[in-house]
Amino acid sequence: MNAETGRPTPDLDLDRIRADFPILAQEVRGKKLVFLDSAASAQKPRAVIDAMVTAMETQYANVHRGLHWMSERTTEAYEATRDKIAVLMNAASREEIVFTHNSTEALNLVAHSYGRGVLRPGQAVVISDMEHHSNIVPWQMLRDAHGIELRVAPITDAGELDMAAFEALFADGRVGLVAITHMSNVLGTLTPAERIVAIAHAHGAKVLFDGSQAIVHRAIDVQALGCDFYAWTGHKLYGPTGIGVLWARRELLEEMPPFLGGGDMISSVTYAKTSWAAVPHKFEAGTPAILEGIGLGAAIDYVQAIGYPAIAAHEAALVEHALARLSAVPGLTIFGRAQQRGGVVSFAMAGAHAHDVATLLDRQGIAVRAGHHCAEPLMRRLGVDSTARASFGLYTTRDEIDALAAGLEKVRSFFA
Amino acid sequence: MNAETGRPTPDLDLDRIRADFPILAQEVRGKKLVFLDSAASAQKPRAVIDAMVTAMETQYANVHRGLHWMSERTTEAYEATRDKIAVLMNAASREEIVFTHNSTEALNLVAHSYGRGVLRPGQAVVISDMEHHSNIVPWQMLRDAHGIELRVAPITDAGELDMAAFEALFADGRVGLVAITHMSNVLGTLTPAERIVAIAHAHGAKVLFDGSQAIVHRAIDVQALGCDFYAWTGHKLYGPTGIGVLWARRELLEEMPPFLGGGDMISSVTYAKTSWAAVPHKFEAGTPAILEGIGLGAAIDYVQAIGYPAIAAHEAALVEHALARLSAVPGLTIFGRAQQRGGVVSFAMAGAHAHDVATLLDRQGIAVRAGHHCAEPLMRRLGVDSTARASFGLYTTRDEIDALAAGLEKVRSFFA
Amino acid sequence: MSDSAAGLDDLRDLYQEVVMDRGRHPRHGARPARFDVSARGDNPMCGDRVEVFVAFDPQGAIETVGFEARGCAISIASADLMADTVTGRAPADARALFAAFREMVKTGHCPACDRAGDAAALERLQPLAGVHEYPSRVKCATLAWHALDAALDQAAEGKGVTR
Amino acid sequence: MSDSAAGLDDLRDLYQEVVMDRGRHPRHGARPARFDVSARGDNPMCGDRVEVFVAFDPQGAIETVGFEARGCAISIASADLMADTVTGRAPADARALFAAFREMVKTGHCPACDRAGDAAALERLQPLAGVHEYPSRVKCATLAWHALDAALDQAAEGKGVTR
Ligand SMILES: Cc1ncc(COP(=O)(O)O)c(C=O)c1O
Ligand SMILES: Cc1ncc(COP(=O)(O)O)c(C=O)c1O
Repeated sequence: MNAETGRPTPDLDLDRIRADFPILAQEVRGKKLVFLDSAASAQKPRAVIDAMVTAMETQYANVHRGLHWMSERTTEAYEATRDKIAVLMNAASREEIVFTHNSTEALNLVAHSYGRGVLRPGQAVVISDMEHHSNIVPWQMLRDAHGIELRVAPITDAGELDMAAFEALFADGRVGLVAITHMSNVLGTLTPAERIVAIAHAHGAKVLFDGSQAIVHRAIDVQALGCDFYAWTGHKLYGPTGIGVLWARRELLEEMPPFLGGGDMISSVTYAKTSWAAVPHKFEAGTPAILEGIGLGAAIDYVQAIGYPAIAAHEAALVEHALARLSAVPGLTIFGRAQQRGGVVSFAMAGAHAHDVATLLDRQGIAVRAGHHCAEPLMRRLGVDSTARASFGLYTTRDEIDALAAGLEKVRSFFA
Repeated sequence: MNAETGRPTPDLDLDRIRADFPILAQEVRGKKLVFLDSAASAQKPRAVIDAMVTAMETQYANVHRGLHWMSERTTEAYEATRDKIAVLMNAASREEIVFTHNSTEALNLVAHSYGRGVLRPGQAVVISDMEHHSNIVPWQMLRDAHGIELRVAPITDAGELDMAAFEALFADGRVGLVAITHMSNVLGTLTPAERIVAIAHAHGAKVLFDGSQAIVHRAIDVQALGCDFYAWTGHKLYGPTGIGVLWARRELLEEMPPFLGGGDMISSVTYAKTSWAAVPHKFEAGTPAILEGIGLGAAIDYVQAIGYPAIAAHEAALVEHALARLSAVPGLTIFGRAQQRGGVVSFAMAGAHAHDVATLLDRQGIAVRAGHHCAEPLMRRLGVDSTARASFGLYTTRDEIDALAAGLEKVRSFFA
Repeated sequence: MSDSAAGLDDLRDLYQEVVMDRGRHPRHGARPARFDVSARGDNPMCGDRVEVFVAFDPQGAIETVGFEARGCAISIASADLMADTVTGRAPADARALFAAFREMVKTGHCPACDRAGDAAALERLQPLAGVHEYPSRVKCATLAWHALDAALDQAAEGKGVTR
Repeated sequence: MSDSAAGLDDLRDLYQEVVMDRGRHPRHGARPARFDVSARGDNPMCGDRVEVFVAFDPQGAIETVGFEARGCAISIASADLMADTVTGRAPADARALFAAFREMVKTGHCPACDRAGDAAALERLQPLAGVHEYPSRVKCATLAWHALDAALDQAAEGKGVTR
């Protein structure tokens, strides 16, 4: 049973799933690899590796403008991923899917094109106190270049968005955009997307979700969420590096000026005047990440075949187990106790620096991350310099969490 | 013997080289593939495929901030490519190598950060009449946003830069930057880089080369060229898509404001003020193209093992052969007769549209490109809407050029 | 055209006799002296361009179609065959034929063709069915049809040339 | 610390007894009452921070080194062992030792060590040699040394605290 929903948990065949990920059979420092750093970047299933290899070995060429067989086949395979993403996110059309380099570029694209092109100086952008730097710095740059005010919605001690304080930020009617995480990469908190959208829209503001973490753990239906922009990154969803996604409502994409200039994003070029290609190509300059797009398509197929209900249930069970096991380790503080959360748990050990904890776990083959997780303002809010973080993928097992708990016990007795 | 240099041609072992590229054994439409579209994107040797597969199967994790074994190994492999590039281009240091998405992003980075950050309204940027859109549109956007004047250096009927006219553009002392191709993707022309730099520097202007094509065909020594910026793209140099390179003098990188904001490019973040990481990381926001960087490293090793002298000699011989064979096809016009040129030949057939030519060649298994090649202003200069283009890689054979010539004869008799 | 001797048979699946012929010598390739509406189609990726001119008869059916084009054999042949087949049809019929034709050039077959009751017309357009093997050329084959569609839109909105 | 029972031997290659001890109870971990120059080292990626204070004797050799640090066991232990080993040395000697130490923590061995004639000092720094197996921790081990280097630069430029 799934503790959260009370419905029976769709079972993941973990043995089969783990066999799909060649790297999970590796040893590290003479120990079996226990990979608990998927929130930084997930491992890749054989299907993704094979899709990229097959493309390179049997049908590779540059896309879009080629009139020959290789180019046509590559274009088909690459553009098929756009369709898969439209289905994955329930976009109204494939034209709403823009390929980017990663989440960071997707967020910068909005900050640049919507920020400078549509927002007016004096308007405000709302972020939260638990953003990744990638959803802070672009807005600071917009603030400094374009006279936008940056407002920060606070979080509660449980690590949830403080909704009353959030709503209060809209009182003066100057908020033009909310740019906020859909799931914190440090606390695991899933933010209440529908309520955020309802409040923002009631005050005439658009909503951009940084879904870099959320889309790994939950089915995303942008039409149901009602948001205006949604950004994520392929390498966290079991796909290759080098490719990310921005979804945006078509009318917003139409309204926004282009971001980068170059090949593929134009309709015609003269020195005096250049006209832009139709969306989404207006935002896709230069040779795209072709092989990566093909790999991402395979990753989406893989995730869809397993299904988000099973993934979410599996991860909810893992988080529950992890919270129970880690709470039992003396001297361990766990950060964030949100009601709705995905597969990420941050913690600190009394008397041991997070870096030492991470290294001593690594020595046991257990990979966790330690540091500020690109969320320095959140660290300050939590009153720490850094945390250690364990994060889970669809291949993570209860045994691995037990190994983490046992590993932490060792570290503790080492430091005791 | 190499016709150009009079020195004996270092021999390429073409059979062995072709065996390194799995795709070259493919058939297309029932015919042996004759791939003459490498200037759009080159095919990938097994070494590149293997490097990416090995990374995904045995040592993958996100880079830079990871304290565990997988992350350390991945970081080493990825950063090793920066060293290889520094050697490849003879950069003064590895810190001068910035990873980008592709050439287009590299050129946009300079247009944005150097253009808006250092150039002043009223200054001029010089491009040439044979630029790729990726080296036109960013400067148009800069012109429109920042009040820069755009000047276009003309070319001669042979398809070479008109050096007298070029130099005349500097007369009023307002040129701040020359952004010019090092090799035309349509005409094959190699521009006289040292002379361009001498003239520009004499007038106080910096020089950016778009080396997307040149670096495939010639050894690039940025210190010998004396230029200030050099941009290129991995997928044309036998590497994966999704990764490009900007080299710039360190002091320029230090002087330039960052481009995109996010993770990895900061030193510390507070809401009030964010300070930037040291170069080159200041310009690398978000999770980089890790697997692609590793793949590009393998591509560079591959190219270096063969060596530029052999590659350049092989391609010079191919071009000579192609010009001779294609000149003998009645009704064929060849565009560009530059003295110094790389492995690209553009042509038109009397009475047949370039698209029909390309399709009829494709039907015979021969892949060429047809269209404006992202160089519409050059098409207007040549007085055509489009050309067909055959382009060569280090794996291209004389037989393939003969096949092209025979294929064109067929097309001609078909249209006759 | 000297043929099988040069081994050109392979090339015939797409470039059939009628395509070559119409591509070189279109029958409707001129701006008519009299027309009611006109519209342009552009394929920015290759520079192909066509302008289609339509005149209607008093009942509102298409009386004549002419075009001026710059482009490849396929786009010109397709424009010319289009002019042949839509002449005499009501605008709605012409659009239904476009839908069926588009499916044919995209997929190589056309389940809707019978339903459309346009078997004869599609038979005449059949020489272009081979385009589906060359996805990058589909836009060439449909360019004139898109322009026709736009011209019919204008007529429906009551715009057009006043005579 | 309860040891082999819990199977902790594996962890000892990096975290040797002396590292653990110095990391927890550094002997030089305070701002001295008197110093000539000071400098800070920051590791922005993890928030580690150290400030190193140096006093010189009349001959210009390093008389005392103290530090204030916030950080992991390795960075604090390294700062403390550094203070041990550089005391009594001329600045140039301290820098030579830094170069040798840096090579040791990067590569695990140090061909230059004999040449440096610092065998005894490097012997005392040896407990940190295991860091080379953990490249991401090299910065922790060298942080205080970089700060010392910066402090010596100041002294060389004649800057520093006036007493
Ligand atoms: C001369 C030249 N410049 C720039 C580019 C753009 O490269 P990319 O599409 O990889 O950004 C190309 C190739 O497309 C090119 O040939
Ligand atoms: C919440 C969140 N936002 C943004 C990012 C940035 O993603 P990327 O580095 O792929 O651009 C990450 C991950 O690094 C993240 O966890």
